[in-house]
Amino acid sequence: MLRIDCPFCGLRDETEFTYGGDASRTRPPLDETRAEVWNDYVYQRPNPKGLHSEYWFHQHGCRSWLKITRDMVSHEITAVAYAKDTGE
Amino acid sequence: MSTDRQKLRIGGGLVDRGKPVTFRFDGRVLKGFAGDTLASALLANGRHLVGRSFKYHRPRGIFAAGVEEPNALVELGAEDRLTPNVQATAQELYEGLQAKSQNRWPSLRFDLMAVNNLFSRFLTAGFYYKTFMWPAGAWEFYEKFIRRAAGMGKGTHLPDPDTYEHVHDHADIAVVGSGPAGLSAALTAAEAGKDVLLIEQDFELGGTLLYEAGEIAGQANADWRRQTIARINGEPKIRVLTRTTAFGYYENNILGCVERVQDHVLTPDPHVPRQRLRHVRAEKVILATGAFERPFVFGNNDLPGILLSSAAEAYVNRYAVLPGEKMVLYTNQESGYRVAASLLERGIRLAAIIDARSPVPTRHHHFAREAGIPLYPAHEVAEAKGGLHLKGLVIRKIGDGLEPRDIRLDCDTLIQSAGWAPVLHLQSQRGIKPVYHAALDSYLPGKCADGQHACAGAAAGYPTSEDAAVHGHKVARYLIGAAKTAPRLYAPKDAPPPSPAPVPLTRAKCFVDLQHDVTRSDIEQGVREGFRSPEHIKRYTTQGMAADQGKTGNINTLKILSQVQDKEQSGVGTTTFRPPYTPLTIGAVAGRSIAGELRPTRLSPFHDCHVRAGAEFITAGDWLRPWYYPGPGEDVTAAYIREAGEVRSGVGMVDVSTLGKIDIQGPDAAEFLNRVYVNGWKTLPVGKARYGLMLRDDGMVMDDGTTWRLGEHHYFMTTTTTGAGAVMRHLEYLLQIDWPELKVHLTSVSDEWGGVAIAGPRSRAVLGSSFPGVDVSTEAIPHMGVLEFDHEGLPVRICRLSFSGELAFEVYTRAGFAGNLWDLLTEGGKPHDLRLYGSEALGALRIEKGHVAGPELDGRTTADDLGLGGMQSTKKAYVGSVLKNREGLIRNDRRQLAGLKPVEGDTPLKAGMLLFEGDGITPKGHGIGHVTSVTYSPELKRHIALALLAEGRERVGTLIRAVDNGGATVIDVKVCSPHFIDPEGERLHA
Amino acid sequence: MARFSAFELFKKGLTGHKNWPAQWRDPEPKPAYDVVIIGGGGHGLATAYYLAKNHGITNVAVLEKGWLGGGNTGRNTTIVRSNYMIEGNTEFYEHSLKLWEGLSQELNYNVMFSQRGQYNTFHTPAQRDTARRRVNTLNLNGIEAELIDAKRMAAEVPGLDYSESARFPILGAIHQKRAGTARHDAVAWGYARGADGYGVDIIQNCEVTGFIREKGAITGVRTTRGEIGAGKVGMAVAGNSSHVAAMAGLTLPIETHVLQAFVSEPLKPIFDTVISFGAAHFYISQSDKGGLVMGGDIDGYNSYAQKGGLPTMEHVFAAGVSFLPYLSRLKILRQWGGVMDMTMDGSPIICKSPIDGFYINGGWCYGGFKATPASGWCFAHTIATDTPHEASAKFTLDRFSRGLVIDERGAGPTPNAH
Amino acid sequence: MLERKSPLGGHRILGKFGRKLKETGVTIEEVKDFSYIEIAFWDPESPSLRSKLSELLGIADWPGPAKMQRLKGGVLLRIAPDRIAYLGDSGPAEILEAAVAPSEGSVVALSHSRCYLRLGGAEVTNLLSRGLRLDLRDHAFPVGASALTEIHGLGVLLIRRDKAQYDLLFMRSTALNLWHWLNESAAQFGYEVL
Repeated sequence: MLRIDCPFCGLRDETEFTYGGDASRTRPPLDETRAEVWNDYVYQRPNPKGLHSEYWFHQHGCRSWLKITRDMVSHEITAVAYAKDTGE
Repeated sequence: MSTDRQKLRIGGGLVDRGKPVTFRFDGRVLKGFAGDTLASALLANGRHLVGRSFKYHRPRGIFAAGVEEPNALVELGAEDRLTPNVQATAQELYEGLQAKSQNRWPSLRFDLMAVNNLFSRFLTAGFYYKTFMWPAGAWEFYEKFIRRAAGMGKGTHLPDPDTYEHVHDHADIAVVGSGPAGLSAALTAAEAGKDVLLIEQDFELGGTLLYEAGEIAGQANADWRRQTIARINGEPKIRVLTRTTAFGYYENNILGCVERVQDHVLTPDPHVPRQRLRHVRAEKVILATGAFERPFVFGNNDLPGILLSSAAEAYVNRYAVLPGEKMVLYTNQESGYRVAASLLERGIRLAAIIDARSPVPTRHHHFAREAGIPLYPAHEVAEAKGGLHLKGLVIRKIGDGLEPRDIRLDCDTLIQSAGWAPVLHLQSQRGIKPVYHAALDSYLPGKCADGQHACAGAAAGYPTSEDAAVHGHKVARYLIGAAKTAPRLYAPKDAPPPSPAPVPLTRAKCFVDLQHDVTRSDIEQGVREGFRSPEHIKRYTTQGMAADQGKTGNINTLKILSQVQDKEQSGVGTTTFRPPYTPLTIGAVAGRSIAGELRPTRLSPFHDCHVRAGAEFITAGDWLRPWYYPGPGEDVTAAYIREAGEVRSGVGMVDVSTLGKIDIQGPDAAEFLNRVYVNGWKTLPVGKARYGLMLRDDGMVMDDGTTWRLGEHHYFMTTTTTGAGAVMRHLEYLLQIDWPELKVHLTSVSDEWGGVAIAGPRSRAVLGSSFPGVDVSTEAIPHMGVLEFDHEGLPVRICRLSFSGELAFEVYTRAGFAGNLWDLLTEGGKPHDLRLYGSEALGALRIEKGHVAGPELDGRTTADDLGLGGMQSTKKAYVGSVLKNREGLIRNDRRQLAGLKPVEGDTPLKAGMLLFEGDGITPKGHGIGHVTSVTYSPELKRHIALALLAEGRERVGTLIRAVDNGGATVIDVKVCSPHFIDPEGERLHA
Repeated sequence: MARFSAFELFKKGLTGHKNWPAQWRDPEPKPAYDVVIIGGGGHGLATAYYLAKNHGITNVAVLEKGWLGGGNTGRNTTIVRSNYMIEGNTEFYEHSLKLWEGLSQELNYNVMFSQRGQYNTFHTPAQRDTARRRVNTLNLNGIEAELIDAKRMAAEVPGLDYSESARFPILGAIHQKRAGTARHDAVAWGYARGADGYGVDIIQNCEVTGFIREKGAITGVRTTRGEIGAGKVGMAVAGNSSHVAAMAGLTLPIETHVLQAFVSEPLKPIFDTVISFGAAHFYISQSDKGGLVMGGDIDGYNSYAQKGGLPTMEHVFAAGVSFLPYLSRLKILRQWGGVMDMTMDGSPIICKSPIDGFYINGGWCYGGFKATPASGWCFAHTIATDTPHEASAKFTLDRFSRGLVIDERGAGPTPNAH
Repeated sequence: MLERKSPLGGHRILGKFGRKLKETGVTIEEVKDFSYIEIAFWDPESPSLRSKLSELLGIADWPGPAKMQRLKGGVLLRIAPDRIAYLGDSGPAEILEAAVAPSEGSVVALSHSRCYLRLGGAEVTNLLSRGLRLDLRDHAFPVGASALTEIHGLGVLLIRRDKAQYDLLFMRSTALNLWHWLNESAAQFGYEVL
């Protein structure tokens, strides 16, 4: 079981969170019209066998979307931050 | 028939002679004492034969005295409390206990299935894979017999009457195991001010101290145990959990434990759960899990009467039971002699000692001589003899070039000790592989890199209770930070090199896995056939896959693999230990979230009103909704047709509280809506609502609903019932991750507001009478107009919008006042004959109107597919606006929303029928579409349906076929507009 | 290769089974092969087998980083069925089921394919409608399946909670008689023995660490046992597709997730069929050894760890006990996890990659085990002929950019929801 | 005045239940008349805004994350980075609603969407450990601590009022699920519904 150290709520079990998937991607600007750019954003996943940047939503807590760095093999979490603060 | 005589019971021990216990085994009434296990009580009564083996149905007795027991599995209890495969060696005895032997027919002593034993030479490793293949498809025939013969205990189809719960524990230090290492570790940590949780699977604390002879700090083990437990009981920082097994060790130092709260009573207290699954979150974990004794592999080593020497010591010293009357010890190391001495202390003289070592240390010769026990140095047991019980042994001198000369030894019991295997299951579950130590001929814990846990005592290889206690203390000091370096694992400087495990020459079966009947030759054969990895061998021979998961057999398998392949044992590898450490009750894992509590059941604030009105309910997502309100004698069909008709001709009221509702505020709210909906939102005035459609990023429709503008910067969004949670999460994702620059706040108000829709030609009149003084005229509340007011303390939000196609209003109030609103509307509706309708009629009305819902919004449809393409703005970008134009999503042959009318109007269609061209060719394949929603239209007095149909819009007016029952039912249908009634929306605007 | 038969077993039994030869050789890798298959699981071994058998390509190596069959082949719940609704899936899985039906004889290896039937329950009228569509689709594609009501189901499968007041009342089920289970390990072993018999080299403990490229095309692999040249390289490394593809410079529409499975203590026959529950993700069958084999949802977040966590186990058994209340008193012996490629639409990928000489087989989501024979069959066809097999023609990599997704659940580009 | 109806309705029956022990382990009391509002700020760190509201409410300081701040008639809680909640009498709720300008933040009244229980008794922490995954040991969750978390899969707002007293606020539509869980779990301790 993962435990995520929510920057607001503190250390909580994974059951309070909803997984939001890969966070290495950046949503293209709304006025981006090239389909291939959107296609990459929506479908392609680096899916590394190592450190993975990913979003988690603290559904049963402060409802913050968090950006987390986690090892996909050991599940060790090395960084947690508000997604809001880590954007471009 | 009952007997009070426990013929093998001796004096001493820890059983409570003041509390005699009566129990049954295979129908026989027997006696034991409190403090016994079922196994010790059976032995006390002279019953050694307990079960039959898995494959050959050979007689099996009691082999161990704890959870490593492979043989003594019984069915416990009866009827709905029948529990199969319970280890007699770990089951506490209680008054009224009923147990039965397993896997035998017709009886334990005479088992017809033992005929398998005769054919055993053909039933070796992997035999299934090589036969039973002919004729094709005949496997199921053979399989029936194989399945019946396999398996162990019987289950029941009756539901479990007991309850289970989960508990969450937090501690600074969790100590697993309460032997010498665990007790001293717990005490050390607690005295340093740490919160300690001490977890013990047994019903008594003490582990090996409960039976093992020895001394700690000059005190006898038993005395040290008593004193230490007294200190622990007086230490407020220690919480003790007995009858609790740490079955799993998960990431973040979480131990999964199961506490058997009421498995030692006949009739559980119904207010208390039978078992608890405890999630123990500890900063540091000490694994003081002890070690299992290893058996030897020799011929017929599965006979009842052959057991581990540690088990014999436990039966004698803890349970005061003599395992047999003429006992022989077979060993190759120190601890065997310790047991011999311990037994001697109790006046039990072994009949012989067979020591496989060469040479045997002088001190052991001395011991044997002084004790008057014949010692056979450098001898091996080749074969055991006996039928249902051990009768004797064939032993031989080990040595090169010796002509094997058999010596026959008579005995009824063999106790054996071939070495020790630290219990590393929990550590191994964390992905840390055990490491083979040649000097010890044993596996020791691997390195814990993160310093979160450590193995202590016998689990770290320490052979004596004193060493273990000292090590436990050191490990605790290290983990609490009082010592800098991790205490070492056991590494004796002058360890004698281990003598090789003898390979007996015998034609008899030499078992490695006693429960699964896997023999040494099975493993040899597997290796010959190319199965070399321990994982392969395990799967090919099934070694280690029985209920005991190979606790006493795995290491012997690895040894044999190393011998057979002539490989260093360290290079052989190991199999992976996985949770649970011992079998885990499924009910405990499920806890309380079962049956009606599997998922939450959401109730509308009008729920009581519906119950009073006699509604039948149906689930929609997590919600319970009124399905229909049956009149006398009405079923759902009759009721919904009536209800829908009443709406069309008069007025009806339906609960719409289940819709998701989101409060949206902020200066950028309009911009936000403009980005998430396909249509434009910048121009919506305050006091108006608009229908909106959301796409996913991939261009498929995600959800729809109306959003009302309540103020300059304030909106009220509704979503579908089932989509509510996902939409809210999606919107928060966009705001927090992608567009943090937008000043918009979202709050779910789904539970804050309850609402109903009043629909039908007389709906305005109902509102008029219900809210006298409120102007509900067309001018005051036009189509999609929003009105907010307070009516005698009742906050009301109304929007004129329609799902049914009729003139209709959604009326909301705060949820706690839902009953008041209901009463007000019912009262106001009386003069207008206001009727109630449920979700089935609501569905009928929306189908007539051609509104899409769940069956059409199936995650595979685009706005254009649903006939809503025109809503999509071409002037702005929005979520999904680019990918919706991919070639596959704009093809002409996509399935589009269409209406269907069976040519024979009284022929019902069914949702899920496939559609085919009306060309008379036998329907085959996926067809050109499928029926999504069906209803009888009270308005049109005929059956109608919605469909997703290839080129559906172009096909209007053509005849096609709807097919069901695999082609057996073919119905001619005419394609039409999905808007069956009022396509121009005149009623809506009335 | 010794042919397996009851007679052979009898004969060898008389001599103490001393004469069974190895079921496959343990060769050193050759410098080069016509085809190198990365991945010695069921799919890779089946591919090699059909390359040899159907296409006469026998100069083939299967490279396995650990021991063969050690990945998902030996880590699943062994269910075989073909009740898929969406075009592309329907035909493919039926092709697979047909191959299963003759597999033991084909391989001369008893894979214990037991067609004990599978039930897929539904619990709401809306689910019944979807089930009807599925059954009609199957039937009209020549696949036997039946929509049965709760009454019949209750008669056929005792012990479930059939009460109408159940939180998720059982309204009925889709029943596919030809579905069932198979002995998972035996599938890998059977294909390995079969492929080896045709001369395919099965090389265990040989991990691919990189690709050899010439003018953009892939012409071989680097491995822990040296470089191996290849005319063509096919990848069938479920769970590691992204990892291996990344060495070739490809990013895939795949996330790796862990799916847990559980087995109970051995029991006398108590559950005679296969059931998947429609109200919560839970499926169960009983193995020939007597263990109940059970599974549920993936853990829900990307993972390469071949083990799962407690919360998912608790969800799985909450669902299990809700439907089969008698499970409650029974015990779990073992919990394990397999890592699965979850694609963005829940359907697999079998195609030629954008890189010359490199072929992809992956993204099996929950469907990998049952797909094994057809996956090997179709992948072999793709590699041998450079054209897709008609049964797998829709499993392309470009279906995402083209909007031709095969979304059985309608969950969209959210891999953990498929 | 209309009376707000509790979602527990007829399911809340007063009296003693569960195991008959010398001491009743747990008490459960529903708080019926309460206000619960949430205020989200555009700039939650704005000192002027804080001092304005602190002054209006008569509190010395703003509550920190996962902490409650007592004030006359109720408590103020910081429940999210940009959000506070007020729970208690209607007076301060009305003050807050009136005081926060749209340029400063948004106010949403949620009293009707929640069910509010006060739990007490010697075994109350033990009872909560059946569902709460939080560390409730005194140093980890002291009196005055609050948390948004879950029990039985349902979101709850938890406040530790006293050593053996907790407030629990949870959603209306699933209130009965939580109620059932609470009753079943409390039975082993013996409990009284007040």
